[in-house]
Amino acid sequence: MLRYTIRRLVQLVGVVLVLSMLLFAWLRLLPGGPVSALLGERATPESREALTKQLGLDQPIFVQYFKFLGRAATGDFGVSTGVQPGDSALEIFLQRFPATIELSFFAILIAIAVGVPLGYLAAKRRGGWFDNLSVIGSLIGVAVPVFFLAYLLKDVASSALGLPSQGRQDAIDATRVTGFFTLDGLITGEIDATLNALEHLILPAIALATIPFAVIFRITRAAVLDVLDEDFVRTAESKGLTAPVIRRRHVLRNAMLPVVTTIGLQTGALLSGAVLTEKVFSFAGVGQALAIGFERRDYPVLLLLIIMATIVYVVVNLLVDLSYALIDPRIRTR
Amino acid sequence: MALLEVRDLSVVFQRKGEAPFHAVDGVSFDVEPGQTVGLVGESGCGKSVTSLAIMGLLPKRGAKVTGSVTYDGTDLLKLSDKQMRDKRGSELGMVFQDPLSSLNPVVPIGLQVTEVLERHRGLARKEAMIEAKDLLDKVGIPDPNRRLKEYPHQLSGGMRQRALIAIALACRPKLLIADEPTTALDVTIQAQILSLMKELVQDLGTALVMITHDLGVVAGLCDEVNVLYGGKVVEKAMRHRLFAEPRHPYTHGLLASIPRLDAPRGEKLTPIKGSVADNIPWTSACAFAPRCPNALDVCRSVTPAEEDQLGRLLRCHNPVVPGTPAAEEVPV
Amino acid sequence: MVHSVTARRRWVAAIGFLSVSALALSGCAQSQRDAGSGGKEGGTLTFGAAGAPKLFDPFYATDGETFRVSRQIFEGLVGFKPGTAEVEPALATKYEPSADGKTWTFTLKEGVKFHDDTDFNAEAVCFNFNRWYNQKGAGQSDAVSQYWLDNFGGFATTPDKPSLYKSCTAKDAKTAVIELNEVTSQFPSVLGFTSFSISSPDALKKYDADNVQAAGDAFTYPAYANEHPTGTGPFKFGKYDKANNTVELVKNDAYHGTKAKLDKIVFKIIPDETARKQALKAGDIDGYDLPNAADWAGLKTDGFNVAIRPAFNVFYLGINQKNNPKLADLKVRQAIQYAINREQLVKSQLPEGAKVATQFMPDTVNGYNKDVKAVGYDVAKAKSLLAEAGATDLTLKFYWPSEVTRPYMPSPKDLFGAISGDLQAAGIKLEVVTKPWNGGYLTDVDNGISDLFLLGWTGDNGTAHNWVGTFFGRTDNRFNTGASAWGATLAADLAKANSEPNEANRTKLYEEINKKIMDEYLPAIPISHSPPALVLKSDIKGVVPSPLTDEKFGPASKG
Amino acid sequence: MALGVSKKEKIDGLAETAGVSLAASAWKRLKRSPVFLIGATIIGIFVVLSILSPWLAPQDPSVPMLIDQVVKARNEIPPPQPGHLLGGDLQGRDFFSRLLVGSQQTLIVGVGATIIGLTGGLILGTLAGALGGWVDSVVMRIVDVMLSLPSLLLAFSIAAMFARPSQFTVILAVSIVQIPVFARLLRGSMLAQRHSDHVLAATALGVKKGAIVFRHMLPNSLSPVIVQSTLVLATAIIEAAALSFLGLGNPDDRLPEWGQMLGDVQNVFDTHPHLAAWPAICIIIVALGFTLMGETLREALDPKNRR
Repeated sequence: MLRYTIRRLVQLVGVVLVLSMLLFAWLRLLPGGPVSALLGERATPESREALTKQLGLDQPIFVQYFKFLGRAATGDFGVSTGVQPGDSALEIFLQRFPATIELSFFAILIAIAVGVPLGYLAAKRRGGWFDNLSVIGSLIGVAVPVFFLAYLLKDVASSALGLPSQGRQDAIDATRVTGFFTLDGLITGEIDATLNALEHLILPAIALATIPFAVIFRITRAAVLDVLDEDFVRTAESKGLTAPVIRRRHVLRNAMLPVVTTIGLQTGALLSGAVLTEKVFSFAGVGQALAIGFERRDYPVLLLLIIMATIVYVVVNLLVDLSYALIDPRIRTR
Repeated sequence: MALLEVRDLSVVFQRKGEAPFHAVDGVSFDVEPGQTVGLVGESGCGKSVTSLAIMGLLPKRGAKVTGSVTYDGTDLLKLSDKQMRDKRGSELGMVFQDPLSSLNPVVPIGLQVTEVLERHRGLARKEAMIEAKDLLDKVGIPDPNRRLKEYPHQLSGGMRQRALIAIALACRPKLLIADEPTTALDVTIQAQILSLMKELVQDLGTALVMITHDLGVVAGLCDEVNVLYGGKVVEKAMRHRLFAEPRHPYTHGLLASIPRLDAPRGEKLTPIKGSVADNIPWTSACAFAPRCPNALDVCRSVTPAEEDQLGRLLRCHNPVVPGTPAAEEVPV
Repeated sequence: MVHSVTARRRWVAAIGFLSVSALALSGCAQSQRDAGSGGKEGGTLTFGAAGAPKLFDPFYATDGETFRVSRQIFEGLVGFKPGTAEVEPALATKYEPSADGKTWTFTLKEGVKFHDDTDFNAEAVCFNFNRWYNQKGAGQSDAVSQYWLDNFGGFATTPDKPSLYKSCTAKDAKTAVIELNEVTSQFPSVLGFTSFSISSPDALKKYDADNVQAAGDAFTYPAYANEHPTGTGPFKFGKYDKANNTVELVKNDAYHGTKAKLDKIVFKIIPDETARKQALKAGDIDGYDLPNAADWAGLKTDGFNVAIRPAFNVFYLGINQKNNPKLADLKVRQAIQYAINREQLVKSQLPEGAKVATQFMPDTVNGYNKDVKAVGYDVAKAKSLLAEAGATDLTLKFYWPSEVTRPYMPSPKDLFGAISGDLQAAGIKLEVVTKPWNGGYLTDVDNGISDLFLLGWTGDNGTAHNWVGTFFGRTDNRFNTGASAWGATLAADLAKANSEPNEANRTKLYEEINKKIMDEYLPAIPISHSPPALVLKSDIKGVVPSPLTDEKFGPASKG
Repeated sequence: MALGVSKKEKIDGLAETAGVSLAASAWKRLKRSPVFLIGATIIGIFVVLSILSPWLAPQDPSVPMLIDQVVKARNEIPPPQPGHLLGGDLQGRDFFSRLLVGSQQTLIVGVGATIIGLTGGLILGTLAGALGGWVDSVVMRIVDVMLSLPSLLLAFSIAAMFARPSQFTVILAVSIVQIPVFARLLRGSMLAQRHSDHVLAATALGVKKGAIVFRHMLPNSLSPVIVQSTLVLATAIIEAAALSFLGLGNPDDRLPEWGQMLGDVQNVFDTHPHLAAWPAICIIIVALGFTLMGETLREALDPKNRR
């Protein structure tokens, strides 16, 4: 287990290095590059040359890359030019990451809370109208562009339900401790701040939940179908166990194994979806920073955030794999 | 009165858009308390479906069960789902074929034993654990305390089957159905399991329905044997009688296809030709006719009726003449 | 020729995507003005900002968001009369040039204190000028001291790059004398730019204000710029709460003029346009800048105050004569002018208050020629002119920019759609190219790769030089006017007008130039002037929309 | 040690659905599946429309013929009127015609992305799967790097890397993301076949390696590829819309594309919802059509489902 973890982490370092190298090189090769970003093309040839020298962009690209790595090692990933101009990219990431974690957490929570029971029911009633309807529903869910759904929620549901449709919190004087707004309120006892933050989470979390929901639903359904066909379920029935015990202990405990893996894979979808959802809901998370970064071509921020997204994605999947080992005795006790 | 009276049991599978399939077609047999009854036949003959029908484990949708299964005076087929759950595991136990797939891979053996005790005997987990340990002990699992905490994949095949038997017998059921309990096991272990079952059944006075395709198993265990073909009982007799003089060509064929140590050297084995897939429906013929060496024209046009021949039931237009040795005389 | 060079570069001063005019000017006039007419005291104004301010030291600033915040904190020697581009006194109560126009004497207001309680005086003024002039290292970068470079030229340590600035002397506590190396019509109005606001020398020193470092791909700024901007304005810097994306300014109780009515201004950063609108409607913010023109009517209906600024810009269809010789023919360019239905375009695509441009400057600029009329839309005429010029099968490379909106060009795609439709209707074939504003469009346009392009200009101040001088002051401009004989003449005429010290004569010269440009040269087709707006809740009073986007919240009140 | 089912293994799992022998029985089941027929009908109509749309469109979709009815200042756009079923868009172009013609560009985006993704994956996957050894290792490392980025995010990033966005860069961004998926799919299926009897037999008979790959292994890997392609067609269209929404799409809208139409009107979503709703509905229906086809195909070709 330990060796496996270490191997995966070493792989991750390799991936990050390769990725950062590719991104770095590509960004440097773009017409204009940082000089254009800073001078906004006002540049006269002279000022362009001066700035190129000043920033050391005239050096060979691998020299620049190693310098970048050196700075990165000290936490300096460059300065934002568009998202929060002047702020360090790392600061932007650290400040916004809790927001995205919060949002993704609630999204996946909703997706599980709805997807698993629905998937179970659909499997139990395989071929029935409920099954067909929910399968088609989940396929439609996949076919709807996330940002369109987000706009629908924002423009229609927010006024109908009286829910806030932008930002992470109203301008209430909340104390900041962790950067997780829902937690901060609980820690400081400012329950209103927590509630307010939660209200702000509902609509974006629902919008973001659609992608993982569809997948979790379908995986649950398939897994339950598989498990229901298993002999041990028949054994459980032959023991006269009550339906809830069979469902919980015998069906779901087995069916959840592939679902857990899926949840790990959904981190990717969540990160990508957060870019769209956070943009729609002006939710100050990493996704919004990415969206603004793309729009305004804020390359230092993009470089860091893409690398961070990769790390998060890989690490979450590693954690899921490890937790999979914990919940599946066949792997744990091997 | 018999402990279990199965009367005219039929199971029809009906899938949307497909022709109905008669898996079990009017099967009747009795099981007396303490008696061991065998249901024998090739796979697909309906023996497993019969057992599932008795246990009420067939899917609600898609499987139509008719007839009656009277256990201890009550028709199991008429019971509600809840009443049936109360009976299963406590009065009716069942052991399945593949011990690995029949045990939940992610639940420790201990819990899989205790849950049935908790369910039917209302024991608390702790008490149940103690009892479970005794049970494992009784079925011959060494070091039961450790095994209770282990998962199925950590046990050997034989031990898994022992565990399954422990589960099935945990509440001392009056009737145990064993569906090919030894098929998935090594030959040496098969014998151990069979003798264990025999021992336990005798100790507990449990009636046993043994479902198998293996006449060897039947020979060692059963009092009465029902030979099934195509969903119908084609021959029913006490063990000795059946083995001594099989009348139905199918039974005859089955026996003939067993290698015998006492057979003269060089004697050919006589497999039954064809396979179950060659069946024709019972509706206006004998389902076995296409494969039957004794088949007459009437076999292909008239459904044979069940005839009682001095305690032996037979469903055949042209039974094998007693004393006929297998092989040579049968035109292949 | 410091000015023509720098002026040419001004046109992209803003970061395009912010859709905010960065060409904001400063100065403060509150003290001089009959400020406020009894609005309510106290309260917090929450203003929706489109982006985060890069820093708070206006001298290093280039972005509108920084200027918006810092113009509340700082004041310059001169300012602009609210709602106009006219210069008026601010921290200097009086200023006068010497006879040769190169020495300016500023009389300073007395009793003014910086936010750190130090005194504002001539020493402080000279300290600021010398600080600007003596920038070193990264501070000299084009990306850092952009406004200085554009308006004053070089630094003390760059002898090859002369500066307009020569020296500053503190004659006494309230008299500062500034010497220039050249005469220009731009002085002293440049001192009204927020960039040239006066900071506290103590704070500048204490917080290491000049310590700008090039780090990797960008620059890092010292504590002064990030946390301790210290000026004389009606508001003091409060805090920048990055977790909540807000910048807070608090009332300066020791303000030397009419004190602010608001207790606090909160700039809430909401990058998304639609989200700003919703935040306003939800009551989360009290106003925001540059509402989408399409929303004006709706916002008004909802009871909001859409404050329309006087249009201080021009949008034009640029023509480059370099690659297609047919374009050197005046008739062809006139044909293009006839082909475009500018009335229709202004009506359908531009916000309320937009006007067809008759020349390259709005009528509020001295030198505007009111006798020049816009030619009407006439496809037949366009076709016949093309025929006369033998250019019936004209194919032009038409560039338009993506990833940008500008006050004069709210939606480049839609404007392009309308113009290209008109041109095609006149039988001109188009080869369309679109590139991102900062990702190749501007370079290509400057390098003369395009035949036609969309561009415009937002004025810095009310001098004509800032407009036509910017466009045609050189012959190697993006219209390549040097290709025609009149290009050099026009440049010479413009230089002459700029150095004409007498204002009346100067105005007359510019009027003549404007007429010639439109009748005889037509280097490009001016299309429209469109006003940007500012939307506020109806209970916010005292904010005067400025053509220079130079809105001060000092006199503002809430409720 | 294999822990869990990773994304990679999932793709490999799909690869097992191979087998030409399946085709006939799959087709038999598909013909009976109403879901498949619905999907196929949607896609049939979509393809026909997109081919014929230039002739079917009542108006020229790139000419601002209704511009006189556009008043930005009052947020007015042309309402439905005779000859203009759905009115005009923000530039006064006939909206209905744009929707109709939009199907063509949308199909081009979907098909283009799928073909590029498939070709890339085919090359990489065939190399890795057929040759094995170090080629396999190198190719799979590349694929692993690509798969360690969330796919949509990778598409965004790639799109943002192009200095000059266009229809082509959109297609490229969406398709590159699919290359590793196709590559793994093909590799998995080929690896499985390398040791299969028919390949061993062919090798034993002295058939050339190239011939084995192209005549025996590739055709047998086709069915999972077909399934995946159908699904990619749907995601490509949806992802292209997301790119437009983020401002990374094709800025030139003279030839409309649904994703672009949808992404471009985000600022007037609340005031002119129909400008967004129509392209959105079109995208949803077509994406659903492809997905229904893909999912039913997957099920039909899955040997596990052959009962």
